[in-house]
Amino acid sequence: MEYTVKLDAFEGPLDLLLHLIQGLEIDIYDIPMADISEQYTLYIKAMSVLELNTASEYLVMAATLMSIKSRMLLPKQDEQWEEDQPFEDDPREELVEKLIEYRKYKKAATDLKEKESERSLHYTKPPEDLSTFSQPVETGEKTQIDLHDLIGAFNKLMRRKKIKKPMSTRITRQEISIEKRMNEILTTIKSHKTPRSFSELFPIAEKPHMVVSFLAVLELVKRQEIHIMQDHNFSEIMVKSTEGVSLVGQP
Amino acid sequence: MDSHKQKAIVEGLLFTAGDAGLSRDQISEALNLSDSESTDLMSTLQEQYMNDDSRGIEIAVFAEKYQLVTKKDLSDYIKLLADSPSPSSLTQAGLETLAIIAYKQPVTRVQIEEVRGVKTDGPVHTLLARGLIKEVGRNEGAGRAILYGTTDEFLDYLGLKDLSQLPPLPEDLEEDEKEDSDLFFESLKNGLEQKN
Amino acid sequence: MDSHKQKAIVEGLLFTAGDAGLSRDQISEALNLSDSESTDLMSTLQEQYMNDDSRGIEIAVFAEKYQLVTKKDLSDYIKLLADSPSPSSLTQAGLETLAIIAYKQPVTRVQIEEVRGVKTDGPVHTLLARGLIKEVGRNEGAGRAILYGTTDEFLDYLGLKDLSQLPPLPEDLEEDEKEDSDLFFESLKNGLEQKN
Repeated sequence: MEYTVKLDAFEGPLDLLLHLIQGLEIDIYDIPMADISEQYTLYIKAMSVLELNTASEYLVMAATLMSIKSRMLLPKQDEQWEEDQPFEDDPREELVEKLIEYRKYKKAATDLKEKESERSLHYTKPPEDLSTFSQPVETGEKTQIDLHDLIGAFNKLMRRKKIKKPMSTRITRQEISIEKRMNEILTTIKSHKTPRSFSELFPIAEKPHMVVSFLAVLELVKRQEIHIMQDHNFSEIMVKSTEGVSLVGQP
Repeated sequence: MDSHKQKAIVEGLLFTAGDAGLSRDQISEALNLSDSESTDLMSTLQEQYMNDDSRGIEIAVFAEKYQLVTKKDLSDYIKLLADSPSPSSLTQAGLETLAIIAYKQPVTRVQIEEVRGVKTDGPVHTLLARGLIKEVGRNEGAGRAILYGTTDEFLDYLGLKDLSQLPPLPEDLEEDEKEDSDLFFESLKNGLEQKN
Repeated sequence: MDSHKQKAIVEGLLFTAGDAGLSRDQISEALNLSDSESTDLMSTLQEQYMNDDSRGIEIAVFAEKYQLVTKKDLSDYIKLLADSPSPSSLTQAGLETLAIIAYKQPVTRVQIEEVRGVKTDGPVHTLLARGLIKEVGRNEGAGRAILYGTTDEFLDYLGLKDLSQLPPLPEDLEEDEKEDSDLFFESLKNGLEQKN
């Protein structure tokens, strides 16, 4: 198996640059162009699977970085001092502006996501059918339908959560709860002294069961009830209970 | 759990359930109560809603299911509401029903109700009367339920040449992403099988 | 009409309207109240529902419409009994695109792409299909590019009363100011040095 960095991890060249700037703890207003273009090039080389429609955008940015870098290497010309152009333009200025503008909306997207998930905690109900109250209208008028209204109504409907059908009609489907899988997994792990392998936690090769098991593992990690280790890339992932284990670096 | 919290939960659940209602079993399950405890709780609540003059809804029991309904003496006001949208535009219920028929046709009334989660006789009737939908056949099998589809007039109103011009549903757009995650599980499964 | 009766009517009407919601005008009309009277009545009710621990529903205002919704802290109980057929939450690309449209509207696709630095056909398509954005006109001048804006469904989707309730667009305030002045002196210094 070949190791590939998924390009999907970034929303585009600006996102990748922001990631690098943050990772390298660089001042966004004073970007060391040589470092950043080297890092950037390394990254897009590692992304060996370049998707055709986004690859070009990453490559254009690579070229832009090179060009800024070389402009900064040019010896400064003695320029005519003009009233309305008092300072020499920094060749990075345009890029910095773009990065800052993009960062603003990236943050705004996070805010919207918060609103989205908050709103999803409120449940609603469908409107009652009022047609029994009103007389069928026999107007010659055309019914007005707007495509946006139609789509809006449909999406509202899809968003609405429904109470499950009573149990009696659900006999064929076996529900596995994450909570239950979490307990089972914890029991499995705690019943052994040595760490268990990750694949042991997926005993039933059925999609719903595997999904629930996977989510249960994630939740257990989040609650710090289990500890996941891997010696090196592609080696077996091992899982152990955090109970009675003092984490390294902690007093 | 204190009784305030219990009452709040019941109201929230009944509200979400709409006219599908909730059985006593479902209420017991949600609140972790015994059958007799939830029966008691529900009669207390029924009485409370009924006797509170500032409340417009009450708890009714239909076919062994609790559901919220508006109080009878409000029907005049609700009738006003029914008449208030201009006669030439569709209600939210009408739009939803039309959207389901447009995207899922041919479709039976029961199938529409499954998607909407509420009775849909009224809206189907209105849409038929306005010539936006029509019967397009009968379902195979027991019952031979009527199948509905949209009319040419529907396309006309929306200014569409044919149904393929309807904007795609988000589900269709997101299918690609779903396939990706399927692939993920596929390879996870394969990986595990190889290990075993 | 006494205030109890008014409250009962409002509850009944809101219940009937479901997630289609009711505008203030509809409430004023049904109760025969002035706009300010119904605004007052509604804020009193909002507070009452909110503060009553034995109530599981509250009155929200989404897209300028009052609607009943279950209280947030009950979601765990309702989840137990509810299916969630709702479409998945938006992807990062979708959210970024939506944010740009929400704050800069009306805006063309090219303008969105300038901010994001990547092609944005896919996310725009998805947002249209989910009814969160719509075409609001055409740009003047060559090309007459389509302008996009947000919909009422967008407000409802995020639980906002109107666009003014959008969280303020983040500015890198502290950093900005500090760095700006640094830059200013830096370049001033450079400028002076060059001059000499």
